[in-house]
Amino acid sequence: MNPSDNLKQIVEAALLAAGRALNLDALQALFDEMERPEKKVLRQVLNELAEEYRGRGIEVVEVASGWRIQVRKECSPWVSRLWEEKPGRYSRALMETLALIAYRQPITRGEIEEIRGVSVSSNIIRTLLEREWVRVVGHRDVPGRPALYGTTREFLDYFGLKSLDDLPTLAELKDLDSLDRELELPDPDDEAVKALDGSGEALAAAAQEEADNQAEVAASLGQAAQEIHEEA
Amino acid sequence: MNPSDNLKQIVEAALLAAGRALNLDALQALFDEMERPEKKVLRQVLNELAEEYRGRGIEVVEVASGWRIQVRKECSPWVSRLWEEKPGRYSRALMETLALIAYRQPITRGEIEEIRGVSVSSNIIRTLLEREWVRVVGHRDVPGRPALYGTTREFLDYFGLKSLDDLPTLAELKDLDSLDRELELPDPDDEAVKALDGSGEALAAAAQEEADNQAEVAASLGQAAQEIHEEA
Amino acid sequence: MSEAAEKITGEQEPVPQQQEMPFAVVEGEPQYTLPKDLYIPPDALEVFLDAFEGPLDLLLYLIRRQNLDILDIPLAQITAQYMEYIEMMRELRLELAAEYLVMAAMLAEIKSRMLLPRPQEEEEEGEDPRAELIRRLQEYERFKQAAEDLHGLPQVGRDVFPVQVEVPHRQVERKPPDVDLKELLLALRDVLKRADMFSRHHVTREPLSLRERMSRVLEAVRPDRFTDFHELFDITEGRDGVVVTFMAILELLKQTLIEMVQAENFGPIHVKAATCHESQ
Repeated sequence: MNPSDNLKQIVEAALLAAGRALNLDALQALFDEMERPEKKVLRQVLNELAEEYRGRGIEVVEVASGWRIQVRKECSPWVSRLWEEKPGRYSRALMETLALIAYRQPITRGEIEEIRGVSVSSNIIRTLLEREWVRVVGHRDVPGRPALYGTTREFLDYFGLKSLDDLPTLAELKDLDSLDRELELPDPDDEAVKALDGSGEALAAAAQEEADNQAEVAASLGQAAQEIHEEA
Repeated sequence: MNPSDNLKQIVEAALLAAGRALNLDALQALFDEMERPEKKVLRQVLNELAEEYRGRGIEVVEVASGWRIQVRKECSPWVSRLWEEKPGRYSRALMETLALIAYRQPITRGEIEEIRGVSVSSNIIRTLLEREWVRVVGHRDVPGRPALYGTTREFLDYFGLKSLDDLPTLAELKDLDSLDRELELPDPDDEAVKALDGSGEALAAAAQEEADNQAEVAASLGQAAQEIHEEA
Repeated sequence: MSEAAEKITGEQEPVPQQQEMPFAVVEGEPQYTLPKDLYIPPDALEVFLDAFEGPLDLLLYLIRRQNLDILDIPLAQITAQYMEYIEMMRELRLELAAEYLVMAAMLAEIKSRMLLPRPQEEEEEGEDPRAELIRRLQEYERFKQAAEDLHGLPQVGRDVFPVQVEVPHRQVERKPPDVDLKELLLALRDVLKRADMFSRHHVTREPLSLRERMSRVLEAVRPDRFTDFHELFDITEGRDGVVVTFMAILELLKQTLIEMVQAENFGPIHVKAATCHESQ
């Protein structure tokens, strides 16, 4: 390969391989004295390269320490993803905190700490707020007016839930087997029924009783609500 | 910037910026799900790039861990002057050991020594492991449970190979049948045999004696070798 | 029998007194001194210092130097030359790997077997004493070649160079971890187990939508101004939705998280978040 014929290729290759900017002296130093191109020739070559890169993903720029080839701004949103960090895992403490907020909302940090038996770091709360899975829904009217946390629509969307009722009840959670079964099958409504089916006579009876209670409460409240409705 | 219009620019910029080979999955991961190009489209783009780079100082090559852009061999005399230090040459012992691991994997150090006829220094194995060209892939189920070595993807990448199938073909062993034929005839070079053919009992006795000598020498040499070996 | 050989074999525990051994036996004559017309090229000593990768490599060199095929090894000649080299290395006090001596022994043994009239049974087996050596030489030569081929491949940093360009407008996002619903539920189960919450019946039966609604109502009301009671209901949700909202309001009242005010009988009901009783 004759360097004068392929000056442009050599300059391009050197700039790409160097991983840093090269000034004209550094580019000249690539060549033997006999074949060393003049600086104005190198400058010309660099301009030609810059011209050829028009409309490409890279560009030749002159910076303080010389010339370098870099990714064009237009491409950087995509190229930047090369360095996107692999998401890690959330800590157990965070998961427990999130679960308690989901099941016991509105709830204060102190109440979460009481149930978990350990303190909840501010980091965890901040992470959950930043992720927009929880939000402050109010303040408890006690000294210090601690924030009350609740879950968000984003939380439901992320976990593919229509409403919090799609989550298994605590009773179902207690039974590990039914939980496992439930999580393998997508339909939570069916599963809740199955869980009841599977847990024996006593539980079925208890559930029935509970259902009756709920129905009663609902009925009386319903009446109240009906009145409101009519009023509206 | 619309990614579908500028797919080639993005792919080129990513390969140049990554500083390592990128496979099709990694290239796809640069794009949002909605705009993600199919693998065959990416393959097409890579081929187009390779075509455009013809006659340039760089080239697109496919290696074991994906596609990468590298400075062409033709430019290396100039480009290599960017670095003061020249890359070290690897010793023949190291290259032979590496070749045996590449072609005969999985293989133990003892098996390498048997074929090479000399011991393999721990240094060589360590260097190969440190360079991540070889790794321990298991242990042979014999006394001592020696490590079995195999080559890595880094090995293939370093030598610009897509897979082990791309290794240069190993020479075939010559048929030993021709050796049997040769046996029918006395070895013309062997003076002793010639002498034996032409002479009587006395010569035969002399030959016998010579053979005995040789056997004794062999025995003592063997023992000496053994001692040196043990001493080492 | 040679003097040197006698000396070695005569000892109980033969010590390698190798400098007195014949370095070669040529046509039955042991040789003690290096012939002046040895086939050693002038730079051979240099070559010896670092060029050979063991006895097989040395033998290959000796064979190839004469343009011979491995299959036609002139054993006597090669053996003699091999011994000469070994002797020379010893004289130069080069550190001699044990493998070289083992090979010397092997060559001597093969040679002696070839000198012997082959017994009948061995003839039938048809095993050339050289066969094993030839096999090893061939095998070694293949990999010696393979190593050279490998060395000839383009190597990163020697023949080809990696490229790396800057991304000046790098915008790296940190992706949040993914969470599986199951992980969330398992975490809850564990924390509740620890807190023994399962034992509390009213907790286990509470519909979760009520709690969700409590959050929503609480968010809708402000501590600094009143919200119309009706605004808390979304009649498009239908009867069930209204009931749940109502229950949520009752529960919030019970927990004193909200306050309700009715200025006059049948007047509009107003709701606000519990007033601030700052202790500070």
